Amino acid sequence: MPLVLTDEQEMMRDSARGFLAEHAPIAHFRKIRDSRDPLCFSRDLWKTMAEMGFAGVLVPEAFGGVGLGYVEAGIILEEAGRTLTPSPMLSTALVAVTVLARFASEAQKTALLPGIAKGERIVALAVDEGAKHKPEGIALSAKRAGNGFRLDGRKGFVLDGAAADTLIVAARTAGAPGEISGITLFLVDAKAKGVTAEQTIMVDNRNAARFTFEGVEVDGGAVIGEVDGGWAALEAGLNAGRAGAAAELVGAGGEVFERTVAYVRERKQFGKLIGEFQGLQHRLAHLYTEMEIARATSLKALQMLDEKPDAAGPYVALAKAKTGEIARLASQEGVQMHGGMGMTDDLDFGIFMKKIRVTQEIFGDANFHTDRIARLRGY
Amino acid sequence: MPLVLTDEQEMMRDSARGFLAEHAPIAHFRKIRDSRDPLCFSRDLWKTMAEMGFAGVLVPEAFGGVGLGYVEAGIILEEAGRTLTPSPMLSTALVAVTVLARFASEAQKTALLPGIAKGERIVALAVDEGAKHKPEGIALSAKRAGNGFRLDGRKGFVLDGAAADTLIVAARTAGAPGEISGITLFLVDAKAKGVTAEQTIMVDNRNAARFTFEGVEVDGGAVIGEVDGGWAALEAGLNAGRAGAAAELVGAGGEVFERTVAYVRERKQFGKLIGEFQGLQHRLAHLYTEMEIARATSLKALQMLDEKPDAAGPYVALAKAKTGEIARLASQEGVQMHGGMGMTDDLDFGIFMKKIRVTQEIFGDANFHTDRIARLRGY
Amino acid sequence: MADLETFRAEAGAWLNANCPPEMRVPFDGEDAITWGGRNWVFRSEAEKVWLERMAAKGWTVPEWPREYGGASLSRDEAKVLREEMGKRKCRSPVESFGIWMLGPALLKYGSHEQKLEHLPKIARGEIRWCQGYSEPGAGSDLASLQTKAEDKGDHYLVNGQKIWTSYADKADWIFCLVRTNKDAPKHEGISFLLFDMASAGVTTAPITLISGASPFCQTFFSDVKVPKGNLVGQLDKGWDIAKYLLTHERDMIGGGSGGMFASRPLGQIAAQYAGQDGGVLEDGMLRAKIAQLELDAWAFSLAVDRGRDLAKAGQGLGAYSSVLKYYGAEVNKRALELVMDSMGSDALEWEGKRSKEGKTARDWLRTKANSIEGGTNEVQLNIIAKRILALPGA
Amino acid sequence: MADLETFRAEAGAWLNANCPPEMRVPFDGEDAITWGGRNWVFRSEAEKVWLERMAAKGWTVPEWPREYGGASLSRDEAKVLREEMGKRKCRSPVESFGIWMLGPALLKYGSHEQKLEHLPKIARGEIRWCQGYSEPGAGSDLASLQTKAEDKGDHYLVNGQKIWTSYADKADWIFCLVRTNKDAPKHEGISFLLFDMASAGVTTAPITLISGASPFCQTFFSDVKVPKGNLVGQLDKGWDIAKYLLTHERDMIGGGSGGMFASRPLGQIAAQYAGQDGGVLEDGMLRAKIAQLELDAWAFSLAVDRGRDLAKAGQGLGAYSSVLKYYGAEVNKRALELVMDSMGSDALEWEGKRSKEGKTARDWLRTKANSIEGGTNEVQLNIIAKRILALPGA
Repeated sequence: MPLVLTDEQEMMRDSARGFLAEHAPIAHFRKIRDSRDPLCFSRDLWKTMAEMGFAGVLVPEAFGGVGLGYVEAGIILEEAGRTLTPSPMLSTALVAVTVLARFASEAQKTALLPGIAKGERIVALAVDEGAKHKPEGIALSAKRAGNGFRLDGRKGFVLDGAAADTLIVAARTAGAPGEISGITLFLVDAKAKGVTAEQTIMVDNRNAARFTFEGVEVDGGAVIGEVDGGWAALEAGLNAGRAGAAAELVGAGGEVFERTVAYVRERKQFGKLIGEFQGLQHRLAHLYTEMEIARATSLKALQMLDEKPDAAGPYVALAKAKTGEIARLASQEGVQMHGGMGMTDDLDFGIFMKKIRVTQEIFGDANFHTDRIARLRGY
Repeated sequence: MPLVLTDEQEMMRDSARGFLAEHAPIAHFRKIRDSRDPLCFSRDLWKTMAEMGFAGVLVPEAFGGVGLGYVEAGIILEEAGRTLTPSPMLSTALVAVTVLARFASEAQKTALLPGIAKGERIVALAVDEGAKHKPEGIALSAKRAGNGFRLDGRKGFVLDGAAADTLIVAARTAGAPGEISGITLFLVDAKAKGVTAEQTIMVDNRNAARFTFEGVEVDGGAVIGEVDGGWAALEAGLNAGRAGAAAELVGAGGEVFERTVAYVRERKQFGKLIGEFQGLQHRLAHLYTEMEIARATSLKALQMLDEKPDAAGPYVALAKAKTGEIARLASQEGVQMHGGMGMTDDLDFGIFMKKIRVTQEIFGDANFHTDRIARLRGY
Repeated sequence: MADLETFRAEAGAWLNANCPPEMRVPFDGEDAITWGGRNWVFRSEAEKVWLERMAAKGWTVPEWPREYGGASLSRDEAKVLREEMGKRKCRSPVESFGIWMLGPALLKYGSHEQKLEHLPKIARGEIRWCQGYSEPGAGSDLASLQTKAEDKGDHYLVNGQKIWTSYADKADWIFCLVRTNKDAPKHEGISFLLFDMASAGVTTAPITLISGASPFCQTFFSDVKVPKGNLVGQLDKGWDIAKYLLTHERDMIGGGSGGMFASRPLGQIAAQYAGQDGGVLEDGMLRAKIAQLELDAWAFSLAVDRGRDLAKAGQGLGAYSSVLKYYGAEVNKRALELVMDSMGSDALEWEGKRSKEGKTARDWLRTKANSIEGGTNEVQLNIIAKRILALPGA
Repeated sequence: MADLETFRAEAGAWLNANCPPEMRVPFDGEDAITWGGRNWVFRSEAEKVWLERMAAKGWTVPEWPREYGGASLSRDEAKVLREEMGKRKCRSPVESFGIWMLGPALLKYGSHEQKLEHLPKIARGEIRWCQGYSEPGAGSDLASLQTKAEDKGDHYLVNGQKIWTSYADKADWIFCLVRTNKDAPKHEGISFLLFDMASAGVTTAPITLISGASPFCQTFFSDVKVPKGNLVGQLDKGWDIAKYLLTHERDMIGGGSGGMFASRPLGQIAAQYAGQDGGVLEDGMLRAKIAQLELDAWAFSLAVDRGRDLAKAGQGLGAYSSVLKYYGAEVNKRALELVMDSMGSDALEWEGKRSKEGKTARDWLRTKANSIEGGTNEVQLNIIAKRILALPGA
């Protein structure tokens, strides 16, 4: 597969860009943020995005979706990264749909996917229990009880957790924290007895929550796939989320970069346009180079998820690591080259910096993924 | 102690600089190198340096030396780094003298130190057995035999090994490789039966050798300090060598830096002096900053060796790590900013790059010492 | 030396007797500092008494001459006083731009009358000053400032706009760079003026930063009348004073304390949040970055010491402060990035008690200004290239 | 596609029948390459036969037209041929600057007569070419070259000096940039000239590099007479040809093969020399640097792929080659630094069998030229700033 977008994909990008520019520019994000909306996104906007086919981009047509691939999902997220559009796209349309469409039973799919595609149902994955991403470290226990299971434990940094109707909870049914076997995925109603959510207001105003599970009872039908064998589904969901986050980082980093280039072409200091100073020119040329390289990793990871999902892991790790570091560099250079103005909330650079900081942390930061690749390579 | 040289130390620096400029400019190094002199340094020059008090700078006056400190030894090595003067200063006047003056018996001192101070005796430390520095990894065995010991094993990268009259051999008398107890230091005649030296021609034309010890017999008087308790003496010797190497790196890096600044002030490209390009200006200003910081670490390490030798370890590690990295950066920028000419043997930049590469490797590179500090700090 | 020890004993005894116990607790944040000024509301009787006693003793500005509110202490005596205060954890009785910046400038450039008028009030914490330097079109290129002061016979008429004025909305007076000659080369038509922020025509508007804080203001001057006696130094020669103060400011931001860095060792933070395995951090990549940063920060602190010692030995370079300002800012920024990396999602919380209202994240964002305020990194590198390396056209 | 598979079968059968077994062993270094030329000494009969057979088939330059010594293969056919040769480990029959650089330039800019005269000899490995571009005063700033060619009626008279001429001491002919109009702006008075290195007035002197090798020469021209028919393209318009070739050269050095990097995975090298502990490298700092480099190198190889795919899709940017050249050089330099770090003192040996005469160290030093040759990194960044980012004054 050539590392370029097809004509159809280019059209989709143009259409997504047009839609988001009209319906969800950064002013929309500011409005949500400044109104202290507890949802942290607009349900109306999300329904309109669903009508555009965004919510159901990965949902098979049989379940009411448009049945496209990860490259298309990445295109939407890249554009949403440019406009900082708040939505449950990453949690629901990528992570949850991946887990459900590939690993859930027909009954589970029928129950959940159509609602997701319509933008009516929010589904969040509850995986991490510590401050750093460590999916094999799951300790939240699920013990057999009657026909079902009983869940006890805690989860944190659950994206869109405070808005979720349904949770996919990664629990330990066997083994010990640190082992990848013995993990089972459960569908849990966010309003079920024993589930307590505490919304956490994040740096980038992202919807997230911590959860406590105390004697939460679910029946056997809540299990996704096999008991003790949830790791593959979990990794698939996480990889979808990581590749989606990488695309979002390419979008946000690219937007910051382009705005910064435009700024140095206009801003004068010492009687010169600051873009004339070779010190800045070389840093921007370096950043452009890194951005292009990051972009290649992101597109490759998305293509791999479409073509060879089981071999995609290392490519996704590469993309998440590289886009996170480079978007971070872009946001830092953006603030620095704007000087004091870059430090103000009036300009958008601080908002991009915050969004990029959170997005790079989601489902493993650059250190996590770099370490992972080193281990895969045996050193 | 203020982090500046005293007036006496300043005078010593000027005198060392004058001496080396006259007797051992880089042309001297080239002559030794191009003549393929097997010693890799000039015995005559070393005797003259001894007359200047360089060889005996750390040797107590009672044993024929001048009894100065590490700051003074560092001053000489920094200047020698500028002129790339080949000499056994580091191996003999710093490492060996430190071990002997602080840990040897009166008889051993009397036998060895005066000859060292006169520039007549070369003493080399044989410590590493693998390609990377790992002093606790010593496996070369010393087993009790009669009144003495029998040594079997190998050593590599022994500085001035091919010229040495006497070796200080770090051997294992107890415990296993990886343990710091059970190490004993022995004085071994380089011509003793069972000792085989293989000279290794190094990138920077440094005198070095690999050694094989096969059933080498030494008597009890060959032990420096206590049996099994040689670690403290070994570390002291290594720290002297590391701090000395750091000073040499400051000298070599500083020389490269100054020559590069001079060059960009004169060289024209695109109708401008290349020093006018802000891209280069900022890189040179950054390098200057790093050089100043490296210089502070080197001076501090030397002062600590003089004032609180037992607490000097971390400061020495910091200096060796920082000066190695920054001198390396200086040599890289030096070559790059000189363009194609920097790649030729006609200019000296390649020679500096090689010398710096070897010197940063001696007694632990930046990775080794950084890791060490992290472990000392408990992470 | 005997005198010094005598002084140490006396100072210690006085502090024991006069420093209220409530003032012997370390500050728990910028909010607890006593800034003083006309509108200052003391948060406790102890805070008020402590300031009054120290001011009466001349010890709020111990090295300033007695006649201007100080105690005429020698540098060594002042150091002893700081040490004795440190031992007892005595809080600083008052901090201000007046003490840090205007005072030193007036002592060097002001007239006797100006010193008599302003310095004692600074020493007693009665007047709070702010600094009017940057302008919207003149950030790094400070000398291109446009705020003008016209000579109207008995007064100057000031019109223009400043930005990044720290706490302008809380300050009583401003020391301000203004253009008094628009025909001269840009560095030569600038003057250094003092005036009351309560003057007619002065307004301020706070700027919200990305950290959510608003320590800075935009400040507008519309036909502000300033008495001619408020000019410091010579007309059109204010740039010299500005440069003197900028070097001063760089020292404060870049070196001095060694920067803010992280509140506790990074390795410890990372071990707590990201886990240890056999005595080393589980996350090997994070560990390597932390170790490199800690090395650089430590090496930097030695360079700060060396800079101070060089200056004492008379071998100091004027531009050395740029070296420290530049590197200190970078180290500080890297340190807080690594704190964020170490603390993961816990550091990403912006509100709520658990995160102390997002303290870590706000500290992180705050550091981004380190390489902008007091002269950007780019300006520091230019200064090094020009003044130390003497590169052409720099 | 059916045709392609037919071609594949035929090519495979021909290679089986015609490629001598000795020529099916991979090169063990630059020294084993067949460069050809008047003075070439074949090291074996197989080497000679292999070149003759391939040249007769037109397959030394398969995409060139038949009349100029090629086989008029399509791009896809040529790719199939490379694949089939790769499968059989067939060595390249001949490599040269003539094939890589002059050939493409002549095909685009040369006259029919020039093509007929020079291309078949290149294809048969009979004439070895070198490139006369850089001059002592014109390194990065190539267009400021001073070597001049004066019009003497029936010939040009060439005087001047070139530097960094690869293998000039072994080459038969040179393609050379010369100034033919000293009054025109510097890019507009340059012409592209071909001449025999055996001409009277041409001398060469090898340059010893820091790696000890001497692949480059200084080349001197003193009253060299060059027939007027040896001008390629229009008089004074040689800069266009030079630019075309420079882009070509950048692709070769920076991207394409993905650079030389290390000969085997860095992690393996480090594990062998520096030790493993529980499946991870003992030296955590080295491990982190290696992992970062490997990530960057992998990401870079994807960017190379993407650059190729963009070009195919007609979305390529001319300056993209600068992006790849710049980053490829940096990755390569970092890789060899890490090889040196990993191998410690073993890599520091400069002579002797154990180190293969210092191969690692010489490779390491060789990479330092990556960011200089074919346009320095600084020039590549300038190109990106100007052509892609459209920054002012770039």
